[in-house]
Amino acid sequence: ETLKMAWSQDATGLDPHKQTAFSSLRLLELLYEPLVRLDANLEVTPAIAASWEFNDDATQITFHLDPDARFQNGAAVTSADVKASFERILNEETGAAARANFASITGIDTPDAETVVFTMDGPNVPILSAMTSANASVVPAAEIEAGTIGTEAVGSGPFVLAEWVPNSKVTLTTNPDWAGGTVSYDGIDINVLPDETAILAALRSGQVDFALLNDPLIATLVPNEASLTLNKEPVLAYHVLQLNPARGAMAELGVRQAISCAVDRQEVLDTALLGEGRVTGPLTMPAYRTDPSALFCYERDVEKAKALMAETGYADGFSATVMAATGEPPTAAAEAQVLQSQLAEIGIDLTIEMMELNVYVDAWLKGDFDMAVALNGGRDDPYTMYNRYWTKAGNLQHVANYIDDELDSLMLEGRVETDLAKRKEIFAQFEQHLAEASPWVWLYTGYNYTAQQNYISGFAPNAMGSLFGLTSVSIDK
Amino acid sequence: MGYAIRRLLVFPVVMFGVSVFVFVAVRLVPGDAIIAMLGTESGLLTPDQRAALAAYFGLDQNWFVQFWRWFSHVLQGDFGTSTTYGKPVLEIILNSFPLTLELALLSMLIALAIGLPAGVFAATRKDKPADLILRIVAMIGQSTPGFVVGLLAIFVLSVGFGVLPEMGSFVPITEDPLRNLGQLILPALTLGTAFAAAVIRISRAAMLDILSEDYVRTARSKGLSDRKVIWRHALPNALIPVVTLSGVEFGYLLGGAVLIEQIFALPGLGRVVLDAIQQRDYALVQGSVLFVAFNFMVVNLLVDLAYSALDPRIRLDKG
Amino acid sequence: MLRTIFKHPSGRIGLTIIGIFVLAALLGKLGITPHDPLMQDRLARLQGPSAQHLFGTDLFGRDVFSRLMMGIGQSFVVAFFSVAAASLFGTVLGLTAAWFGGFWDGTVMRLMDVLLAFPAILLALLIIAIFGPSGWTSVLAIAIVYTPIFTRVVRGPALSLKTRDFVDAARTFGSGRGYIMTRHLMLNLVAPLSVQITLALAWALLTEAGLSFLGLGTQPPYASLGLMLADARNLMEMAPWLLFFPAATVMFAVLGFNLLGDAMRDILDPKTRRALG
Amino acid sequence: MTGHLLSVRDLRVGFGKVPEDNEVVHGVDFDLTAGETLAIVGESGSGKSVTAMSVNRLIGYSGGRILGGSMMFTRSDGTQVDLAALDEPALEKIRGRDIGMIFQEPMTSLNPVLTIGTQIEESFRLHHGMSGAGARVAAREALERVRIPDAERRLANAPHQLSGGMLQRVMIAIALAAQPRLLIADEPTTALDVTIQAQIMGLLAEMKRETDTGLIFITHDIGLVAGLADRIMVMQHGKVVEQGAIDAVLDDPQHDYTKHLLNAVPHFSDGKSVRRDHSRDGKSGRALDVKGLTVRFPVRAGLLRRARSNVHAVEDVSFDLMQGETLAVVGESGSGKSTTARAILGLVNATRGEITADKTGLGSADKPVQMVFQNPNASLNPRLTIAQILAEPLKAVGRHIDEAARARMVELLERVELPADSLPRYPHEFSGGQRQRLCIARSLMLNPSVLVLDEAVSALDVSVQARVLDLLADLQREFGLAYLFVSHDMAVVERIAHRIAVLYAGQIVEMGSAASVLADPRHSYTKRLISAVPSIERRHMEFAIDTRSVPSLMRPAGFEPDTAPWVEHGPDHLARAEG
Ligand SMILES: Nc1ncnc2c1ncn2[C@@H]1O[C@H](COP(=O)(O)OP(=O)(O)OP(=O)(O)O)[C@@H](O)[C@H]1O
Ligand SMILES: Nc1ncnc2c1ncn2[C@@H]1O[C@H](COP(=O)(O)OP(=O)(O)OP(=O)(O)O)[C@@H](O)[C@H]1O
Ligand SMILES: [Mg+2]
Ligand SMILES: [Mg+2]
Repeated sequence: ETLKMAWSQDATGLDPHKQTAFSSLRLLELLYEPLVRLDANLEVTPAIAASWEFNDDATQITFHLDPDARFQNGAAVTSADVKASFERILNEETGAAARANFASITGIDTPDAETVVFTMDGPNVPILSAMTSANASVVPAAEIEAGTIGTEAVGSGPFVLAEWVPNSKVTLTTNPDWAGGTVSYDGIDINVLPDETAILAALRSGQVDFALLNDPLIATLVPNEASLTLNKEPVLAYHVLQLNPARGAMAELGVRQAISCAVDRQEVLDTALLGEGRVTGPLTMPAYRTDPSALFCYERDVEKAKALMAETGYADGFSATVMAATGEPPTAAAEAQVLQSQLAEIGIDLTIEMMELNVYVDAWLKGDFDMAVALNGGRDDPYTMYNRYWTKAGNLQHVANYIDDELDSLMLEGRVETDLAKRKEIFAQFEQHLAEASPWVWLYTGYNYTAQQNYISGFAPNAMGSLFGLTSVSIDK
Repeated sequence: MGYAIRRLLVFPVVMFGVSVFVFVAVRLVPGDAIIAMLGTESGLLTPDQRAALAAYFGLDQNWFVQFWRWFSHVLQGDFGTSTTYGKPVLEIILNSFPLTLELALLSMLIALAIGLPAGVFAATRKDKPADLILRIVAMIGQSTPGFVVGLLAIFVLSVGFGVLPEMGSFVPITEDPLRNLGQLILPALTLGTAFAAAVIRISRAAMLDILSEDYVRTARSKGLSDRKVIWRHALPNALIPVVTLSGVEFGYLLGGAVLIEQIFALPGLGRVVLDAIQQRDYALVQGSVLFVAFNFMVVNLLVDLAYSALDPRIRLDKG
Repeated sequence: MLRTIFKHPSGRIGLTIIGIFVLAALLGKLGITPHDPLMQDRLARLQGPSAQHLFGTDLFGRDVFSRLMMGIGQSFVVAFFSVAAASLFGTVLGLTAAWFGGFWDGTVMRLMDVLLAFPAILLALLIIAIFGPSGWTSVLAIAIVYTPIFTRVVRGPALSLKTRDFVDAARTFGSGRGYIMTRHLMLNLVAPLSVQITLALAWALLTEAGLSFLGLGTQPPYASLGLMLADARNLMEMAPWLLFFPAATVMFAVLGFNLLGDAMRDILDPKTRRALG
Repeated sequence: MTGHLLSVRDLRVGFGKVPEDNEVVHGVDFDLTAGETLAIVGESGSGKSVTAMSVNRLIGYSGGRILGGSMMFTRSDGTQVDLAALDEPALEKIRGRDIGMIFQEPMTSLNPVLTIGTQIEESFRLHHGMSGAGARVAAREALERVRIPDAERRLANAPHQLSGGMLQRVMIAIALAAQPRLLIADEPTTALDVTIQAQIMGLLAEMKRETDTGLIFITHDIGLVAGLADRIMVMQHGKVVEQGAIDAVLDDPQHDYTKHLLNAVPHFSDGKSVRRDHSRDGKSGRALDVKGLTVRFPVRAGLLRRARSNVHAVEDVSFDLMQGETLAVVGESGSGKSTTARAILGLVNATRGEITADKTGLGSADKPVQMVFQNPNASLNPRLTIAQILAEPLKAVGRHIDEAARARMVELLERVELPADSLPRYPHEFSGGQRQRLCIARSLMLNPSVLVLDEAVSALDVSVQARVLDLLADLQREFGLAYLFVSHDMAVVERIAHRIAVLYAGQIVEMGSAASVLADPRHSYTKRLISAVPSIERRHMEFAIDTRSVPSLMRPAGFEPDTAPWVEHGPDHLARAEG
């Protein structure tokens, strides 16, 4: 019995350390395992590591590996594999995506085959959450040696890659030796259907048991079908209008604030996503989330916006361009258009530039834009999520182009604080300040959608979008 | 024969042109393979990391060196390795080509099977109601965008009838001919009907021209029946423009019908190239464009040869 | 000329359709539409056709009818400019290739072979990726794709015109080649060219729609027929009118050009002209 | 009932949606007995073809309709049917089997994509129930019967591989395959050379002798009629104006139109009626001198398209041309006439030879030699007005179109008898003859001293032809022009030439004064050429069937042919010696 699954984007590679595309991560999470992973409630739970502990000043973390963990080639997962994997990530020649998150690691010790100790250059609590990423997966040391990471997929995860026909299908079989539990079916056949209307059609005709949907407009049609169930899970990724404070009028705090006041976040959400989501401030993770209405100008106030514009000398408005990526997210063009029409009310004349995703990313990374409609990924920890933008040393500071001492110091405080209540307080303050400085206009978070036939049960969605929940699914036709 | 060989001699020239062209064009597109792979995360790379990845993707040299490195391998039959899929480019192309080829053949077959008889029929009923109806249908068929037809077909079938051709993974005809046909019939119909419309119009026009030719009159003066005059004397001549049209169309189809492949989720050559461009998978883009261009030229050559087989007047050596 | 076309039955229908569309396009360009095509009305989102909104409204509450007028304008502009550019370059290249022959002919035709052998949609895709999507990039892309076709359309007849007696006659007087090329060749290429141009317009319209459909053409919030189709795709079930009206519009516009092209062929082709009497 | 094979009464035919309104044949009557040849003559558009095609009812396929009348046809079993009333299936049985047909254009009348063999076999299969090898053998025999050499191989050829003359013989073979009792030949030789025409006529005559076939023969060549027909029927404007036995009509025409036709048509009279208005007395200057003109076209073959051999189109041609003189260049198709003319104008590059034109004479120095082409339709750009066309030569030599230029245009138009208001009009608004006169006017714009006329009147209707020839003679007298007149029509040549040069396979084989060459040809080729020319005087000719083929002009690269020495036969009469 196999689970027939469909998604619209194929994976683009098999190297767990180098792939960052959602489509690749969704696949790699089923094949490889990190030391720890996030469960449905974003709590850190065991994966390869059965348990772990920080030392008192949070400069060292020790993992105890699950003795049953096996790679799909039969070899046991040992501390040597963990060490080799992290060394590979840290090696600059690898070009690993998550290296920056682990740059503070100064030593990896393997007292025995089942224990790994990471030493950091200072207190670092968020590193645990960074370890949950598929980009921190553990791969066999032998495969690293052989240089076959990326061409073969030998992980310790619940599924084994049987076949991958690019752009067409991925065939997975269940890994009988998986230490994490048992899967109640034999494997997954994943089909790539690039058009989401086709996915819906395939669901309707019963060709597909389970599907990943990106487009809220398509997802909202699923509940109309009696035989289908839609799972929607709020996600951490946030839709945002990024302003570039290094450009023209946006250098003015007043202008940025005016923009923030002129945007009706709920209306953008209602139009572009048909209301599928909720308005949010910068902090999207449930544990840190605050009531957004308390943030600066989250109630639309055009008069105030106009006043702010006038104060800064832009009573007559200005023109600027806003860039958005085609189809990424699928609602980007619609968002841009609603924003354009809202900002027109305070005299800002926006030109929309739709770009192919990689052209967009290229311009984004260069900070070469006035404004950008973006869907930025979220993390379960505010520091890991935002240090790249809102610390002075952040490596994407040149994209954000705005920093002040308060943001920087709040971030650094939050980084070393281990007490959850205190951290919440620090980051709430950070959020308030960020919303007021308005370098970006945070809009809302959407959902991750999966649709399934009614005979599928047991899927546990996850705010990170992981499909790991498929391991607990059962098929009762 | 000499003609075919001479035409083949032009192949390398054109192929070299295509190579240079695609090589430069694909590099002029902003964003590179590193960005395609790591997305915004590539902003976090250190300079050393970036250099390591550039070397990995073969982007570390200037264009001339890169070109030579690639082209000299191509000359040895090695099209390189796809940076996205980690497989040899040729393997990926040859995997997706059967589908494209089959789709092209099938839609041609449909187009000719519908178009030729209908065109001939319309010509023999010139200006009668049957002719008018066929002409209108053909006109409309030719004017409707294929992707709209495709979208509607999927929608109507899945909502109205709850059935749908199997989409996504593709079953080769050698494995399971029936399933294979089931997968391809709808897209082939979508492509084929638009093409059939063109065939109707061209064959009708050609037939009308030919029916007023002197040699048709000669055939009639021999006492041949109307049917024989049409099928034996007129049709072979009317085929000539149809062959030209089919050749051009077939050549294009072999390049992959991107939109139709997208809508019907067929992993054909068109999507391979589209995705390769999006992934900045240079080797794959270059390899598949070369492959498609080569096919196009071969098809063109075959059409010209078929042409001269059909029409002994055409002295290919003149070209 | 117009009158002759109007006498031809399919010419009449074609011309009428194109006439209506050109009128709509002009009004759309001048901004004379029932509603502002860019005006968003959140209270009127996704409404079906009604007296207020003849063709309904879209996701943003914009009037589809007005947007169609705007879209026709945009699509026609792209089609016209791209075909104009392609026919211009194609004519110059084809004409000079035919006239000078030899090395220049070889070079031009091989270059055209390269462009032809290059998969058309990919060529367009690459050009758009390089220059960024916009109406003008679409013009460039479509023009480059069509140039080889025009070059061939011109070169063939030009080669045979070159050997016609009136060209020989001109040579016996000592007429210059510039004069012969423009006077004797160009003037006589008008017929095949104008047929090809009308047909290419139909094609360009479809290509523009296809490119915009892939998100590679006209940029929002402006409308083009293909973009409207693309936007309608995911709303096909919720708001079928969003797909229906633009699709019908594309169909009719293409139909109009095709009919016109057919009529031109009949009228300009001496063979059928004889039959028409 | 009479013993007529075909008896047509009051045949009326119309075209179009309402054929009654567009009647083109208005009540034609004629009879034909077996073994008899009826010639139908008349000017273009008089309804000859329509009448013929009505007989086997092919007219329906070109949009015509029989509006009235009867066509009683006697079948082989003696029964009579009215062809006008038969339905299509019955007609299919009659066509081919009972009534065969041969058309004017052999090049287009055979299916280009089917082999000759297939097309001949078809008749045998259809009418004799043959199949396979039997049909093939029959087809070969049929080809042999029409004297096509190497018949076996020819069966596998496609039509384009055969010459026009051969194709017309194939057409005859096809028509004869079914042994029809009535054969209709619609201008079967108009598109062909005189020598080939003679072959075709010979074949038809032979066939008539052997079988008892009735023949309807359509032509506008009265000379041909005289040689072949038993009876003649003259048509004008869709009506029969005169018909009767051949001698009666030709010798004593009754109707005005018949008289006009007999007068207008140039007929050949063995050099008796040549022009005598110019003599080489040394008074007039030399207008053109051609010495050793040789033109070779490389034939490229092989992979590298190297010139392995040459077509020796023109070989060592020398002649001179005096002011006020006409030199006619004659010869069969492919003999190099046009190439010579074009080489003189510089339209093809001469391999060797010297061409000197007189620039000091009466003409302007700009372009002393001008040319008039065969087809007036093709040599006028259809998209230019007459004014633009006439201005072209002036512009080409860098002159402005001023009042003087305009005056010259008007003057020349008047001179060639075209209305002065023609200037803003387009060529298609003129008839063929008028267009040719336009071409002549254009060629005179630069005041040339020499006019090269390449088949300048061949495309014109006979009566129009006569007028253009008269015009040319007048212009010559008036301006002292020298003409190089290229033609294959001996009757026309006789009327316009002072001197004649006979070209054969690229070489001049005989040259001299027109009277002498035409009356007393010395070279065997010239003799053959002249004996093949039909004329009113030559009644009931014995057309000989001569299947000698033209020698190939293709020679390996580097080949230099010998030329036979000249032999003098009179004061102004040279011919090549023959081995
Ligand atoms: N298919 C047709 N449709 C309309 N009119 C026609 C058609 N065929 C012939 N005619 C007209 O009928 C008349 C007689 O034509 P026909 O071909 O019989 O002339 P003809 O005597 O054979 O001339 P020619 O010597 O040029 O062959 C002409 O006026 C011609 O225009
Ligand atoms: N451009 C060319 N290339 C090669 N061969 C040529 C070319 N032009 C003429 N010939 C050959 O030269 C020979 C003489 O041709 P030309 O046209 O001078 O004959 P012609 O006497 O005018 O015949 P016609 O009576 O048919 O006009 C022919 O064998 C012809 O095939
Ligand atoms: Mg006739
Ligand atoms: Mg000639």
